[in-house]
Amino acid sequence: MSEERIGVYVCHCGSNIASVVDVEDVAVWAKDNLADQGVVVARDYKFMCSSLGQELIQDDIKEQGLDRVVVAACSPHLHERTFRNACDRAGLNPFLCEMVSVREQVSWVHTDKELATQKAKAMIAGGVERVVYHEPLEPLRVPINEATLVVGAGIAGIQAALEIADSGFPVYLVEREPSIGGHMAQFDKTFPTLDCSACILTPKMVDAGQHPNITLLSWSEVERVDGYVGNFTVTIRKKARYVNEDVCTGCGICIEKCPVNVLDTNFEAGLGYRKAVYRPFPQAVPKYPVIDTENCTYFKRGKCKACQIFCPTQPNSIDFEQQDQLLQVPVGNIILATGYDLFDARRIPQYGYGRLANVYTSLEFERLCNAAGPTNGDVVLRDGVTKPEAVGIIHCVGSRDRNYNNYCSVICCMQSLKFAHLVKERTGAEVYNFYIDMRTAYKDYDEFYQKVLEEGTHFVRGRVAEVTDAARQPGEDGKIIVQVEDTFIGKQRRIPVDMVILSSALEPRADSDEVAHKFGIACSANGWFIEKHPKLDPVATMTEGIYIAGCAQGPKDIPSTVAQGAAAAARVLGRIQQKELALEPIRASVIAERCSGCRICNNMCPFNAILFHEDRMVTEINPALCQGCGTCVAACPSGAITGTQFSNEQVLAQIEGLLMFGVNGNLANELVPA
Amino acid sequence: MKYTYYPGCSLERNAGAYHSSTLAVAGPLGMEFQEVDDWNCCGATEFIAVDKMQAYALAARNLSLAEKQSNGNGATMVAPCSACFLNLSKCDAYLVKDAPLAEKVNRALAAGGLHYTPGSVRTRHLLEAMVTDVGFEGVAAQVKRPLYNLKVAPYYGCLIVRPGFLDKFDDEEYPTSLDKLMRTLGANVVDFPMKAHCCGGHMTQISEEVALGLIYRLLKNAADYGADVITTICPMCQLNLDAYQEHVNRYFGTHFKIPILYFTQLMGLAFDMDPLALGFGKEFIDAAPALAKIGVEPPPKPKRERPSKEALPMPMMPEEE
Amino acid sequence: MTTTAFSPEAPVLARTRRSFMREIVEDTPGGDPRLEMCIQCGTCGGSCPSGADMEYSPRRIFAMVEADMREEVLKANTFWYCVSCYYCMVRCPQEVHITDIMYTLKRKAIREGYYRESSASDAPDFSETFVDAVLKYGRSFELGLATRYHLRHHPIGAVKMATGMGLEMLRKGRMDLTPRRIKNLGQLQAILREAEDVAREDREQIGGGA
Amino acid sequence: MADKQFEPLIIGFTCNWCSYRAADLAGMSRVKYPPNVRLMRLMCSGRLDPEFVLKALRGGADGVLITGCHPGECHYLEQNYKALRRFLLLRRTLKQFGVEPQRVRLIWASAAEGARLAQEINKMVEEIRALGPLTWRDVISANGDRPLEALPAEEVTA
Repeated sequence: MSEERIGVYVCHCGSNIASVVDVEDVAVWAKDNLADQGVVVARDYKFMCSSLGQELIQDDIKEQGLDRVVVAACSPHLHERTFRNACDRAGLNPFLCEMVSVREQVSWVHTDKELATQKAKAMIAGGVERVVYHEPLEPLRVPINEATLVVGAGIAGIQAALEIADSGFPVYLVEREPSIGGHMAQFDKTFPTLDCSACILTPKMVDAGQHPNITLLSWSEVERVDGYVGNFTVTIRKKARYVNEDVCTGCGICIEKCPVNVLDTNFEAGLGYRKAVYRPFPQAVPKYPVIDTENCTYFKRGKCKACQIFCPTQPNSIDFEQQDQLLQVPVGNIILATGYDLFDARRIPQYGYGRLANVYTSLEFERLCNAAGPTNGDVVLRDGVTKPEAVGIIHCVGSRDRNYNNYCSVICCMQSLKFAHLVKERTGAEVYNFYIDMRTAYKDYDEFYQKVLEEGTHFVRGRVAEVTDAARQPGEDGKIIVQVEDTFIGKQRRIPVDMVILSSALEPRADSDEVAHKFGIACSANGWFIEKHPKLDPVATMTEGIYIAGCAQGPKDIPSTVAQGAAAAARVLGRIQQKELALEPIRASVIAERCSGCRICNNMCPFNAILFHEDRMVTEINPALCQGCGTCVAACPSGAITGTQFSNEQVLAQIEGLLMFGVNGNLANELVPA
Repeated sequence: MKYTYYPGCSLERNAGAYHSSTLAVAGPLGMEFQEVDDWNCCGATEFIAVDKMQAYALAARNLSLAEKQSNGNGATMVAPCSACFLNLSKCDAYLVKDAPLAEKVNRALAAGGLHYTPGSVRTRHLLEAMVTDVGFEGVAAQVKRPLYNLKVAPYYGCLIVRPGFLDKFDDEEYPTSLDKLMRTLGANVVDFPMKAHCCGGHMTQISEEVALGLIYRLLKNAADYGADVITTICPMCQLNLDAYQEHVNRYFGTHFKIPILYFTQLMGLAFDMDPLALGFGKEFIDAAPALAKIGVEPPPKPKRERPSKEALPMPMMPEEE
Repeated sequence: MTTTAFSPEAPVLARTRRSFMREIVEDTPGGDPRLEMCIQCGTCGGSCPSGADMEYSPRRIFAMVEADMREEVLKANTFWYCVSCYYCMVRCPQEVHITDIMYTLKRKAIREGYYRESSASDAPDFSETFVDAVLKYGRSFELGLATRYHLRHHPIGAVKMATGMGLEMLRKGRMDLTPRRIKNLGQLQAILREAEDVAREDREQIGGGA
Repeated sequence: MADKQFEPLIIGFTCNWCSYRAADLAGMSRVKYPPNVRLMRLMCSGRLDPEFVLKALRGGADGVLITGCHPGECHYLEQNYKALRRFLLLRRTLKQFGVEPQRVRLIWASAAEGARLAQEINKMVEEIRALGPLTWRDVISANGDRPLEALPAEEVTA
């Protein structure tokens, strides 16, 4: 008979658990059959995590004198803290509580009620056997660094950085490109209100650039991340600009004088040119240019130096000898807002992009429309002068297609409607929108659809089969023909147009896997960063202290992106306000009397927490360095190392409990006489 | 290199020119063909429309014979006809994927004392084997009389690139291997957007009107881009475009006179082989006038048109030098 | 078109047990043809070279299958006009095995005789004539195929063919006057007979169906 | 059913950072797998003491599943490699005792691989079902005087 007094609490989770596991039966069984192990109370309850459920536990602790608690409910990753706090409030050390995951590991993954109920019982038996060996512990408290790292300075990153900086805390804002602003800086108008993208974005860029609490690191990339929540150390590579930021005034004379024209496949989406020394656009933040060494004549041939010769500053701002710098910054939290890549439309040859001159991608069209773009906002054909008389806009290019990306890119419908409006407005052309389903959810979006309908845009429901210049019938010569089944009339149609715009999919960044790995978070099968909970925790990740915002988490429009940026900032601020962080007190320690000095454990620790004392011939573990993996515990041949929360006794007892009976409820070890 | 060879019914007669030119160019390229002994029809596009199990048994008999002939050394079977290539590779792919089907097909084969191990015979199209194994450089080494000035529209048709049961060797929408091969021969390859579209297949027999429409599209597109000849890799495509070209002219009031030649015929020509041995003369649309255009000197490199000042840059394509 | 399926008196309702769809799926080789995944986007109908001449586009056929309109589907000319170019299959965003499903519908329409009511009623005969030659000789026989098929369906066309293209084919040595037989025809026929038995057993096991 | 098929019992050791979360994810995505597996949590696969496996097999388990982070992705940098080494050694030892090596499996499963974890569990349950129950005592005594089989080096795919 155990001396402990254990309470077992089985949660219904509404019907989430109760519909598969017979929870009442489990509770009754636990009380009747685990009495020897020390169970004195066993209850089932609709929602254990509710305040009433928690009070149930608290009351039992106080009234029945419980000294151990086992909660069979959801995954401990969700509610372990909830139930530990409940124990704490009732005066029981929180580490004397153990959770058993009968939702994620039983009711949600099994269908056979009888077998699921048996499994739930065995798992509870394991928890009960284990909890007996739990010891009262105190959490390890570490201070939280007040600084935050924001990676990616598109609108999501800018928003997050400003929110945190405005609250008075320091932010490192890291951007890979020479300027902040992201994709939004490339756009002309934003749906559904059609306000000018630059007009609403540039003030925020300037704020971010000038904020006393923001350290802006453009033309920089994160190299590595060490540490853990509250105490990360981030190594950042600040790429050489070859322009001295301390003296450069951003006057732009170097750009003017540079003799090399380079096709700008980045900011201008391949539709315009920049110089070899450049800033992506006039309102760039920071204002300092960058020298593109691949195309600069000096870097290629050792001659030219026009930029340096004409630079008016004293001393000269151009520094061909500048080197990359590695910075190490300590931060407490990290927000990843790394954005998206545009789907490469050349992967769908039947849409003709790259072969047919007047097939444009959505980003090309944004630049075409943009008053600061290569045509000063004229919507023209590739010849640079002709206005199109008919334009086809194709939705879902590379989205909702198992050959490429099976998800919906969310923004394409509204973007295509915006394009239809802009084409009409600028050229008066006939516009055809080819769509599969029109997705205009959210505020004022469907109203915008109505407006575009009113403007006389044609809507053809059908996924375009091909875009071709192979004329077949009168009226097709010299045109590009969009071939599609108009699914409403059930007939094939060939619609001759002058210009086609492809609403290409948003894709995860090409290096998203690598970035995720660097920050210790996960990517979904599609490549987007995975949030902690798809509904209730959309900006946190499974890794404490790392948050995500914007399109890096999945395709989304500007309002949602901004909301996520702010939400991530709020989460970080909440964390900073806690001042310190309670860490799981999971640490290894050596029982000196048992240590034989064999040193087998000595090279087990990647954190250098294990120290051998030559004088006493014993090993010691530094608890400040120990991370609690337990590898040394498993390695010690004399059982001299023990781990809090994962001691041999606890694990072995849990195994015993789990094996109390077989899958069908028969005694598992009946085959093996002791 | 040694291959098991599956000529298919068409090459025996109607596409005799393909057969003889294939065998003619194979020698210099170091390709050695051993015909599958007593092969039977692959089923074309018709058998599967009538009886599934028989269609698979029919194709599988060929695979089984090829497997036997290879003495278990993993046969590579080359088929010059796209329909044969598709049927045989598809049969193998589905037998690998669909174990119950394979079991049933083997029950049928057993009635003839045969057996087939799914996945043991790799069926390849002649064009693919040539460009992969011999390679463009290997072909170039044999070119003695380059096809300078001859404007060729490379026509792939459907089944060599779609649906692509084995590892895809060329793009299913815009293939380029035949383009490159023709360029290797010195020919002037014209852009041909319809290059992987349908030749009409069996529609000539079912609805001539529909078939003529499909053939017309191809001829018009080749003519629009100034092709002297269309080169093809499939007997069905050749037959439809060649034998029905006059019908198209009558039906649509057009005057197409585009010879339809097998790619192996053009290779043989560039290798300076005897045109008769390559089966020239069997075509309905006489190839002689077009072939007379072949020049001795390489044509001057066309000057790149300078884009106007206002013109916007074109997207960069991966293949551009 | 003879179907009245879309007239107001005969609304297509409640026939949603998908029994016809299941039949098709079971009879299509090469793994799950994913027929139930169709989202009616029309890529197939738009891509089809002969799509303009079909009574119903493949997309619409799939909608009719979903609505269990068995007869109307099997009487359609859609699958007889399929030229087997596989454009639909490689472009389908839902990876439906469209071409294979077209073949399954052909087989069903032949077996159940519905093709006679289709506007493409000649097509199956062409296939069957072809198959007969292969069963008889082991290889296809173009002259026999063409004459037999044309004599049956287009007697005037047959004459035209004999005088026009057919003659030219013979003259150019592109057509045989006599069929070519494979050596071991008995073996092939035994295999095909057994295949037929296996298929019959299969059908009986599935329980009637196709 | 007349013949009740053999239901193997498998104990699974999961890493707190990857595979335990993969099990969470499998649950959240409602992926199904058979209830023959009972999982328990360790902080790291490096914590796995071979004694735990022996205890499980002795206590009635027919198989043991060990799961950890993919190579190079260990939360504690490299401890999963140590788990791999121990696992290989353990399998050899078990083989010498006549326990089929398939009964103890090591797989890597990241926090994102819920479906894969379920798939591996499915596979393992079927394999062990095919092997039949582990009768530890019978095996030991029956193999007492059987010469040891040659043990070729083995590889574990990452």
